[in-house]
Amino acid sequence: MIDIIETFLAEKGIYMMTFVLMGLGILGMISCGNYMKKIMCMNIMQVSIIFFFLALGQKEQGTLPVFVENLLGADAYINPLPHALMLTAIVVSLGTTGVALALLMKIKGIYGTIEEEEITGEGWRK
Amino acid sequence: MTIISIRPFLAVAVSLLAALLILTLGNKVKPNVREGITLSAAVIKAALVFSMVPAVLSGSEYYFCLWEIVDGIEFAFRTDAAGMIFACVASGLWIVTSIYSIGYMRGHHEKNQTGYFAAFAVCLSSAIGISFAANLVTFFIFYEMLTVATYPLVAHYRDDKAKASGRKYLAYTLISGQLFFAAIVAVYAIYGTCDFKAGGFIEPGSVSMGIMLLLFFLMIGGGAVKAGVMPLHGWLPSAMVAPTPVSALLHAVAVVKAGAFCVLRVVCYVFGPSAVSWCGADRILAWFAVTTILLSSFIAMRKDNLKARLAFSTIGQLSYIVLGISVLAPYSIAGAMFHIVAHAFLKITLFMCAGAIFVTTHLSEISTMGGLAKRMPVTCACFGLASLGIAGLPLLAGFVSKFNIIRGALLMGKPLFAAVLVAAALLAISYLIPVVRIFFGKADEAGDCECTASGHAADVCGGHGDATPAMLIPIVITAAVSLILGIMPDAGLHLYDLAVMAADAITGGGAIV
Amino acid sequence: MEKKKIIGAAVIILAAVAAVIWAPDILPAVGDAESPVNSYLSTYYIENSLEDTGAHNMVTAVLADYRGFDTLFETCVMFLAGITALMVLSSTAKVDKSQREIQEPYKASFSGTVLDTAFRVVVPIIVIYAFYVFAHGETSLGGGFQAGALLAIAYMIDRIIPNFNNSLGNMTEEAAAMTAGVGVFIYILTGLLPMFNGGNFLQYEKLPFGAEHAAELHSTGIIMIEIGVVVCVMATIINILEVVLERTEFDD
Amino acid sequence: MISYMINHIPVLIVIVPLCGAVLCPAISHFSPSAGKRTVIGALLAAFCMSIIQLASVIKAGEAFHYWLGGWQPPYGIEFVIDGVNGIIIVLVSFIGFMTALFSSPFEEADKEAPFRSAGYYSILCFLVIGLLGLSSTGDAFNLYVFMEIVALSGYGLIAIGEKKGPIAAFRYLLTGTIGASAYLLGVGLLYSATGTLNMADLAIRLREVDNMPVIVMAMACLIVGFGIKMALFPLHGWQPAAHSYAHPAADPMIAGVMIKIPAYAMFRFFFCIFDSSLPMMKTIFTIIGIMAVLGILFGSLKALRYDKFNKILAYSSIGQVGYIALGFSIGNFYGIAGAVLHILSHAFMKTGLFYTSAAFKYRYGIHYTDQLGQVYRKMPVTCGALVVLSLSMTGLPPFAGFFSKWYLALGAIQNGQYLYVAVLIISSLLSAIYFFRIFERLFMGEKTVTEPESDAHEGTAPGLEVPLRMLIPIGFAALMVIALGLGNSFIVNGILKTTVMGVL
Repeated sequence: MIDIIETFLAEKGIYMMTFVLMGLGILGMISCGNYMKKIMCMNIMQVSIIFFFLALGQKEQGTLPVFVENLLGADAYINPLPHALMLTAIVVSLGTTGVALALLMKIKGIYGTIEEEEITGEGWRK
Repeated sequence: MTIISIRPFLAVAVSLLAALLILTLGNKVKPNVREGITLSAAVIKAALVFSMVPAVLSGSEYYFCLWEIVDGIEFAFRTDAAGMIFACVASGLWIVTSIYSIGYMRGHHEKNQTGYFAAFAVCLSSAIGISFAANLVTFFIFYEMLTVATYPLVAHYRDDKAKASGRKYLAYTLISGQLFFAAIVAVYAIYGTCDFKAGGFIEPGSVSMGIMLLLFFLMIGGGAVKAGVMPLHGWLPSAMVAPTPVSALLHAVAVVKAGAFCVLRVVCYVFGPSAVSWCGADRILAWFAVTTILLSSFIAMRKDNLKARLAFSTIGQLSYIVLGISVLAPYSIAGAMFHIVAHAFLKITLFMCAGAIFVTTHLSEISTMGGLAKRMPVTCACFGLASLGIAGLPLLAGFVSKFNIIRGALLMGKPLFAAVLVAAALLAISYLIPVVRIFFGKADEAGDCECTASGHAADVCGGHGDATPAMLIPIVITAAVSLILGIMPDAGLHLYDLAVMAADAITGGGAIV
Repeated sequence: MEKKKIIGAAVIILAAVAAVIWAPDILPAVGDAESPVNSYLSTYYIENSLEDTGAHNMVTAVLADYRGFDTLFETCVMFLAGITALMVLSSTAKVDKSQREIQEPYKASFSGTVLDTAFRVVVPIIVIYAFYVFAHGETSLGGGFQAGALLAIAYMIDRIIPNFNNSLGNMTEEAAAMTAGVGVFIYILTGLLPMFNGGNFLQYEKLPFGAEHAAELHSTGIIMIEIGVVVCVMATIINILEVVLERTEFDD
Repeated sequence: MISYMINHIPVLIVIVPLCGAVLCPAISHFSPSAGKRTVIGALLAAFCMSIIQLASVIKAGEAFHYWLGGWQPPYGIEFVIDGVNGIIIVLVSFIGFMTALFSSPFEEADKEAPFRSAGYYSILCFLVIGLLGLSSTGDAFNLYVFMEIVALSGYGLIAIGEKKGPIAAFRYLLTGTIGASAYLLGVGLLYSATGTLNMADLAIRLREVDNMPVIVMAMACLIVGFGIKMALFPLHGWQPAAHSYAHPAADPMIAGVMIKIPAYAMFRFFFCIFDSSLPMMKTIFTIIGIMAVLGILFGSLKALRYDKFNKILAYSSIGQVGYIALGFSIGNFYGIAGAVLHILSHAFMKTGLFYTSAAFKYRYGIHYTDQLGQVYRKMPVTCGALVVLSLSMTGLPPFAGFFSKWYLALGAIQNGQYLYVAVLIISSLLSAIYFFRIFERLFMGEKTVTEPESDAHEGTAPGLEVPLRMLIPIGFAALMVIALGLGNSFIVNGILKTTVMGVL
């Protein structure tokens, strides 16, 4: 029994964790009232996707995808593609976060607060 | 024989061009130039249309295809006999109405004349487009153009009343137009063609009866709204707030006739008599028409406003056309088509008279018009003549058409419809002749006190002469034409021959059993 | 509110667990060398990238060469983020510099001798390390993004730690944005050069330089775009830093 | 040389504006207005090239592949230009160029702060670049990068708009990031099943995958991702505020084009990549159809409630995007042709309407439709364009909106989906209500605005209602709506038929 759970966790557990992270991120983005917290939750969500891709690229007994002398063969290295993709994704999420923080400063400047309820309370819909 | 010629398209385009010119030059040029554009476009258009009559009479058709407007359907014009009739009427009357409009608008110092003349030109363009359209899609394009172009005319005065009637007009026409659209799409999806064909392209039994009825009524709804068939007539009386030339256009030339023409196209050129009678739609349509004829006549009797009375008369008269078509006999179809002509000339005379009276004396209620004939003899005489024509007295245009419809109904073994038509003629007499009587009666006979109270007594009774020539000449022309057409239906453009030709083509020469 | 959040989180965790348990075969097992992910493109890259591109680091090979076009736009994202932050905050007034003098009671905590000395030692090391990382991008771990970030950190330390108005260098936010743009342009130029030599966009082996092996040209190309990336990333981070710094009041 | 250039056109269309965008800040440092001119010139060049590209694609009769970096796909990234995206690229670059031209009176180069205009132009140009790349690319991950370029520049342009702009932009940022992440997750799932990212390769390798749940999950993620980006009904939350408070000059691009191109990308995924003969595709299409129907009704009904011009237009966009999704869910040739035609025609209509809205703002500061009374006397061309564009939105012939509706209805009836036809009709009527209400206020309302101070807008030449640089785009939008309406069969027959039939 424990073996089964162990293999399961070893093989699929990481996916479970990425899904949990993603769900929590989205939940936080929806339920948090503070814009700063929303940004943090957004980052959690983005990180979960990155984990997901990296988990896909793992290989048993594979090493870093940097050539080492005398070590040849596709099995020896882990998949470089997800890493390359995720570098891009990280940079993109960095850019998004930067813009989000700038927006937040602007919002703070206009409204004096970054609590959603105080900003979008009365008079917003008009 | 089919003649490839750009003339049908030019006839459509010329007034569209005029509208563009008027809109762009608009306020920058003098009114004379603007109206010169209108008039010259009208004359060119009429010349183009009339020049095609002889060839059509000899059995050929002009055809012009621009390009594919949607996948599989061409943006094409074809001048068959039925379309020719409507085009002749519309383009001929545009000249008359233009002259009249100039007189009316100037006499009344109307605002926004640029928009008015432009919209008018677009309306006429769409009317010709409707008559020459070779297929349903082309037809629908011009039909909706007409709807939109008429809206600014209906709401011309821009006050709350005009806005309300504009909204009402749009509600009726847009809804029916969209349903018409759905039906066109469905017909194209089922039959793979949209080209008008005399006798229809829909085979009886090709779809189940329920679906065919549904398609038929979705399509006919588009026409029936514009033709004012009850219970879809609501917009027509409220559109009365518009200036009188607009009413004349609405009720005589373009809009309602386009509706009647739409009914004709749908019944005779899309479904065809056999499919229509197979699914029983003709009877339903006929009964709607009969109800409309009778009810509208009764309502008309109770209206004191001259234009309102004429409006309800229009509703009734148009249902003659619908009834004539739905009887499905060759005679009645020919009669219905000729009624498009006859009613156009008669009703435009009546409306122009009403407008002339309004501009000259500022009277709009019948009860205040006692003794008007003394001041405006010519106008009142023409009004009387046209009233008799509407009632269907022999030697006037209305008689020819009604006689044919009745003959068709009798031949088809539907004496009830014939009886209704006769009764309706009597009703028409009973609501129009009293007006004439008031005109020619004494001033104090009806509502002299109101006349004084309303402050127009001096105008009416003082006698400052008849309407201005710009209004009077068109009235006399149309009255004369309706007289001539009554005596010699084939005079001039051979419109009666065209109607008979078209009816023959639709029914294949014999009566449908 | 808090209770709702906890319930929501619990639901999500349970749903994720349930989904993975209920449909275990949806995704390949972690570390499975036979899965489509690890056998198709992966094998090609591992086996051919050294020969194709001359880069020892396969991730760099994929990032800068096979998918160099992605990376161009990744750099653009950086540039765009900087310029957007600048535009968003440009209408907010900057804090007056004369008021930036740190008041007496706080002075000790902001500019102590230890901090001042430490930064003088650390900054050169960081800069050297940045060049090392940049140069090593191809052969082992490293690359333009990291190097750019390190350079920006050096600038940042220089900008923040000593007294505000006497840091070594001071780029304005606009100058930083322009520099970032020039960095991207270097990248684009590297891509455009092969087109004058009959190649496609970013086809490094058609770079108009004399070289014996295609792999050398690939290395040159990768180095060139890395320079662009370094410039862009550094300038963008400086850009965002300046934008924020100029508008932040330190009294709260 | 010329034929050599033609080979590189797919990438040059993206790269030439990119050069303009990245150099614009630096150039404007030396000469304030030169940066602006660089961007406008680069976009004009992109437009010209896109026309050449479309012509050569039509002439060749087959898709055009461009291998970036010379790497053969699936190892490298490729651009694939076929008839459908060829014409969409023409659309994007044309509207991009027009919008850049249109913006120039709003962003006059200021000697004091040269960067403001340069930054605006740079971001706007990036928006166009992102959209161009989004429609050209043949690689699923590259599409994500372009999607983020579009999104980031969108955030910027929304945030520098009206006072509520930053909030609208922030909300869009949160939602948009969820959308992008959902898309990325979807691509990840497809990648996990096939091991490739190239779209054509994905299509081939997905045929061999018998792991249905992963495909379904990927589809769900993609629907959410594209749905958020194109503001499809239950995922539209960010859109109304974003479209109403964005920078007035960039709003036409944001509202007109930015939400359409993800719709095209969705088309590519669901028709070119997934095997449309799979049994569950029918369910997926039904779900998209339900979203579309609800969106059409919701958008049209909601638009009735507002007086703010941009709000009306924004909600009507939700409905119009529903039309496009409806076309995809119909799924036969006419449905897709209608959807693609609607992408084109609605892009011109919405862009044009936002142009007119911005022109009203520019001249009189009008935001609400009840302030429009009698404005047409002073701004005849703008109001004429407004009439044409609104009638087209209502779906009245002979304008473009009618014909896309025609194809959609035809496709729906051929498939027996009569409900869709009913929805199309209802939506047309509802939009007739709010557009004719605008007409009523414009032509029959009381005059409320007063002429602004004469020195407020120096750019306006005497005798013109707004500067020529604004008038030209307005006029072109109206003309294109007419031209696209009358000439739709050239697009449907000449371009879409071969491509779409090949897909189906």
